[in-house]
Amino acid sequence: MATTSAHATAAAEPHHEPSFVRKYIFSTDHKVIGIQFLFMSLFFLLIGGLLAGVIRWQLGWPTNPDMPLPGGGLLPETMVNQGIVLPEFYNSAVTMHGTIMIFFAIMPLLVGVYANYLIPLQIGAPDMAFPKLNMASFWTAAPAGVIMLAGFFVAGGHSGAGWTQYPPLSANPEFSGVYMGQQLWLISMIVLGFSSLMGAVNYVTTVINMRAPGMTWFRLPLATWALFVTAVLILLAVPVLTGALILLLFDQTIGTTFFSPEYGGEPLLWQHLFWFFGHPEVYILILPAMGFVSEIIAAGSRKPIFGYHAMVLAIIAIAFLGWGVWGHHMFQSGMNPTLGMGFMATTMVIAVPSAIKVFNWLATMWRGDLHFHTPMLHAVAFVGMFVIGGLSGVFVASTPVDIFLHDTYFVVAHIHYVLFGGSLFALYAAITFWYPKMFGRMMNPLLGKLHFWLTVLFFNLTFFPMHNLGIAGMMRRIYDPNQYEFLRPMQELNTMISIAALLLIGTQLIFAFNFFWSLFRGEPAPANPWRANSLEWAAPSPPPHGNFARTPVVYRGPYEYSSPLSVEDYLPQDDPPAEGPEPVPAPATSH
Amino acid sequence: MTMDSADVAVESTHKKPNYMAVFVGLAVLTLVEVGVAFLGLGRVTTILVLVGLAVWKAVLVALYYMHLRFEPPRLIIMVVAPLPLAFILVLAVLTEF
Amino acid sequence: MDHSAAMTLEGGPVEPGMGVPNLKLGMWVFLLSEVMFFTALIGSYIILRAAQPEAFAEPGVVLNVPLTAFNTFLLICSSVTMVKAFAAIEHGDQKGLRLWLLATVAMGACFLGVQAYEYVKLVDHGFVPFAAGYAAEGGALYGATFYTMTGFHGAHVTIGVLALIWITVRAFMGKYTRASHGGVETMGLYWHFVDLVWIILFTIVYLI
Amino acid sequence: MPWLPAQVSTFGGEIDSIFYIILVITGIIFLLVEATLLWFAFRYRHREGRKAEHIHGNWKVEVIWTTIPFIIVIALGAMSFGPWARIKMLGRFPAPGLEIGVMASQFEWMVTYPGADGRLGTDDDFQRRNQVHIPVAQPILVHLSAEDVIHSFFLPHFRVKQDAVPGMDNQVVWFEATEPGEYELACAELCGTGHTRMRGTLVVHSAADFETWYEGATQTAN
Ligand code: HEA
Ligand code: HEA
Ligand code: CUA
Ligand SMILES: [Cu+2]
Repeated sequence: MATTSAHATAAAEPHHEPSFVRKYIFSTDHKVIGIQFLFMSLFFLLIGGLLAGVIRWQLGWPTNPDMPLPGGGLLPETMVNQGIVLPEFYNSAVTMHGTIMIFFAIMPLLVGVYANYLIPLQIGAPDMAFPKLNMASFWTAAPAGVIMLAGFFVAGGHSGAGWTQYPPLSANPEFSGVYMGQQLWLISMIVLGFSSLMGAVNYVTTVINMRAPGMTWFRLPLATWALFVTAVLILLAVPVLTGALILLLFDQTIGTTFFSPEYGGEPLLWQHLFWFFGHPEVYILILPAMGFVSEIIAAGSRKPIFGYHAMVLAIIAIAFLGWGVWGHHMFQSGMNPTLGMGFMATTMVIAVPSAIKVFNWLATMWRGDLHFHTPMLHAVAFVGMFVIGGLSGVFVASTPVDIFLHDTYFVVAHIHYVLFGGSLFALYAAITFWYPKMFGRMMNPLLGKLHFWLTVLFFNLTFFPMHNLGIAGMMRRIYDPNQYEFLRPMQELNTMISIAALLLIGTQLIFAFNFFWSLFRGEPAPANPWRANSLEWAAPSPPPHGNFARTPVVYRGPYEYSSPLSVEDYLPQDDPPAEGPEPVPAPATSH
Repeated sequence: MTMDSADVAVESTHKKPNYMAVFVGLAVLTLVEVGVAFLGLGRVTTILVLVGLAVWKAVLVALYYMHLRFEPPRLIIMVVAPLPLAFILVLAVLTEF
Repeated sequence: MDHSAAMTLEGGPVEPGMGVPNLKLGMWVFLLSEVMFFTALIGSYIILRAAQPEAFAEPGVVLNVPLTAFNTFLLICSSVTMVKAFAAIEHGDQKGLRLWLLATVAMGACFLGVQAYEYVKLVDHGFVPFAAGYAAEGGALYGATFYTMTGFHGAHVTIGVLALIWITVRAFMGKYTRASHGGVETMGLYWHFVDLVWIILFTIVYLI
Repeated sequence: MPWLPAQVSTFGGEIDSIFYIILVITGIIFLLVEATLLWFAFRYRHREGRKAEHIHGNWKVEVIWTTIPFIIVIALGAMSFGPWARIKMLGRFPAPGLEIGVMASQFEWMVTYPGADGRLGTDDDFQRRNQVHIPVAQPILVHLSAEDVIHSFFLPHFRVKQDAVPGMDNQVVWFEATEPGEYELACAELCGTGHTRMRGTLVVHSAADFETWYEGATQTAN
């Protein structure tokens, strides 16, 4: 093992103890920033989960005075009246559940946390290319979150136009009754876009320019590959959203009419711009997850990842094809149906690289030596559930079938299988996997497994039946399905789903407890608890400022598990080869 | 790790382009553009010619002022990579209207 | 730390990195995202114009083309002075660097001045971004797209001028040398990009 | 478990059969993948003395498992083209037996029927709020529009869904009922606070019934 020395600094500056503020609040250390993002996005995950609770409460017992919303009394009467969720608040709850989960929970968890934390460690760099910019990225995201939350407290309530914000509903307060909330939503998203952008510039530059000697492109761990490609997607997709948001904000505030038809604006233009960003966005939300899962399945199987090059190519193919499919969200929107055909074709094709990834994960497990620790459980469950979400995507990709399934709960089921079954399960895997590295303590494995099994159970009980609701025609974003006769027979199932969902939300408290309890009481973690190969495990847990005592030198790919060359069943990337010429170590510093 | 350390990297020793010549080219092209716009060549021709001239100017700026001509090929590839995306977006949506 | 030291590992030379300094690479990466940002704005304009041709006026009817042609010329001049400043410091010519930078700042500021004058004149003619009170030829979309595109370009110029002032101050403090002038080069990339966007905008918005 | 609502339009059957084909294909893939996953998880779980095999991959199998899904998805796409074109492409619409206008607004459907002259847009047109009446076995052409925000014209039993976009006046939908009866018209696009109650009724009459209703309606309209 290369480095476990106690005081380590590869940075050129003399080491002096920084003040508390510099160390934990305005820190430029990529690890501290990653952890800041972690706490922030877990907080938002909780908020998003609570909003899901509101949604499910209403749908389980619609407008039922005998089942007042627990805690509803704490909310103002413009949201919840005598325990009954009002339709305005329901729309805000759905909108904000989607917005918060996607932009303030999952995206920062995947990218803000792990691109920051992992990239420098996995490529053997002391920090990001632009540490100050990195700090600015977090300190832009945090105010964006505050602005977003502020929307709940202004007169008129928060935006209720769905996370997709289709104008004219979102453009004109006359139609929605929402004034300030809508504007705060837009401003917050613009600010958040800047944060993402600063992050992305940093990640791309860092991966290109700061790799340790020997860390060639095809020796990068798949997590870093995925995060790199994700950063490129963010870089190119987010500015398009920012542009569109600005136009919408002008429509809202100064009376332009880009998207409002009275003066010639085009509502569909928004949808094109939004989904041109939006579809790459959903791959932003899955690619890092796929990267983490690749790391964890390889380490958990004690086997090299099957088809490393194919995996890399698949990541690139998904990212590339992802730009040409946005219209599949607009098949029924009034978009030219011929264009729809083209989008159907590209959408179908994009299933192929995902197939490659799924089969390679399976092949990695084949003839392995599977250790089912908590991260591995989550990673394997990811594969199982991402497949369900992906396959339901194929239904809606078929234009005629989408005529019926569009904007029904079938799509809601699809979303949650890819985003919860996919991204969030991968995140639970990642959090439990890298927790020892981040905090120097192990999470409790028993609680971890309990959380895992209950989550798998309740997750599937909640979301699998939603496919049926959609197939039976239940629309999304409706406050009270019982208004429709053909939906009334489904109330029982809806109630069942709600009970499962509430149990699911409750189960997450086990995770929260485990997370905080282990911070203080967890067993101290060794440098490499999972006996994994990539460079982050060569640094101490937690790694000091500057990460490595000496710039690591990389001799091989990241997945040399059970190699015949080693006695152990793993072979770290920086372990010098037993024989052959001793490579020249890099100069620790050039000036 | 400081950013300045990178500055030390030795500049590649390429021949300096004639910046003034590029400038004159840009100025002349601008004049031609304004002329073409009011020549009354017909809508489609005018648009094609003007777009062609604008792209020509943009390429001049990128190649010489931004030194793209003298950068490593991988940087050039990286830089032109997003352009197809821009085209896909605009062209696909244009078929709509 | 410097990773540029050539290494020989397992036979072949292994040198990660683009061969371009971080700062410059970072600027290029950032400019890629700017391309997509302006794509959203300019693309919207193209699409709206194709969808509602009657909402837009012929070139020269509302907008003052000669004035803006002059402004375009100013920006082109500022690009050449910028690149001259860079060429100067590449040869260690401090005086040249300072003078050319000052010239660039001056012309950038002039560009903004002319744009402000143009806006005032246009608003006087009832060419405003919002639908209420729009009184010029074409329709409200014309004003909205015009001000959004040129406005965001103007914002980029403003940021550029402020950054240039900072660079100029540093130049007068003697912070750039023949060996180390990444700041000037990176600033130049941004400035030329802003010029490049204007070249496209001028053609599409004023001439077509 | 809730399932597809009864199907009463001429093209609904086509949509359903594509749905079932995809269901069978993805169902098989689903079972195979999940079964393999569980089998591997069980078969290769850690046991004392087990060592994983050091296998890096195999390009041959990569090609196989790239090609097969590719062929499947292309087939699914190809299968979907025809029905999509028949249902949504203007040029392929059948000659209408009845043309009506539907204007969506917050939160109602205003249905315009041609008067005695059988043409829309003339003085004798008459309107019904949230009530669509149509004859069975006749292609119906609906001119969709929206007044304020986007709504979506959703007839679950007919497998019809089309957004009504304000400012777009050329939206048309067609369908043909195979069964008389009373069905529901839903709004499928979030359109504001009242989205949930933007419900209409669609009554499919037998040919004779429709004549009677139409007579009556034109009488009261004038
Ligand atoms: C992480 C996020 C994520 C991911 C990865 C995906 C992946 C996919 N999505 Fe999904 N999607 C969303 C998030 C995501 N989606 C969201 C949030 C929405 C709703 C937005 C809204 O309106 O609010 C949405 C909506 C959505 C729609 C619009 C539905 C509608 O509104 O009518 C469509 C339509 O084509 C679609 C398709 C697909 C397809 C084809 C994939 C493919 O990439 C899936 C590929 C994967 C597989 C197919 C499984 C693995 C493969 C195999 C096991 C091999 C064998 C398979 C075959 C041969 C088929 N998605
Ligand atoms: C990643 C994204 C994500 C996640 C995780 C979820 C999670 C859940 N969602 Fe979903 N949902 C969306 C994204 C997501 N959702 C989107 C994009 C939409 C569309 C919005 C729109 O239409 O505009 C949507 C819409 C949506 C609807 C449709 C509403 C409608 O159309 O009317 C429903 C209804 O049941 C629903 C339910 C749920 C439930 C019960 C959960 C549960 O799984 C929630 C479980 C709870 C948690 C995951 C939180 C627990 C976390 C903690 C306790 C953290 C603790 C840790 C520490 C503090 C250390 N969601
Ligand atoms: Cu109208 Cu929803
Ligand atoms: Cu999509």
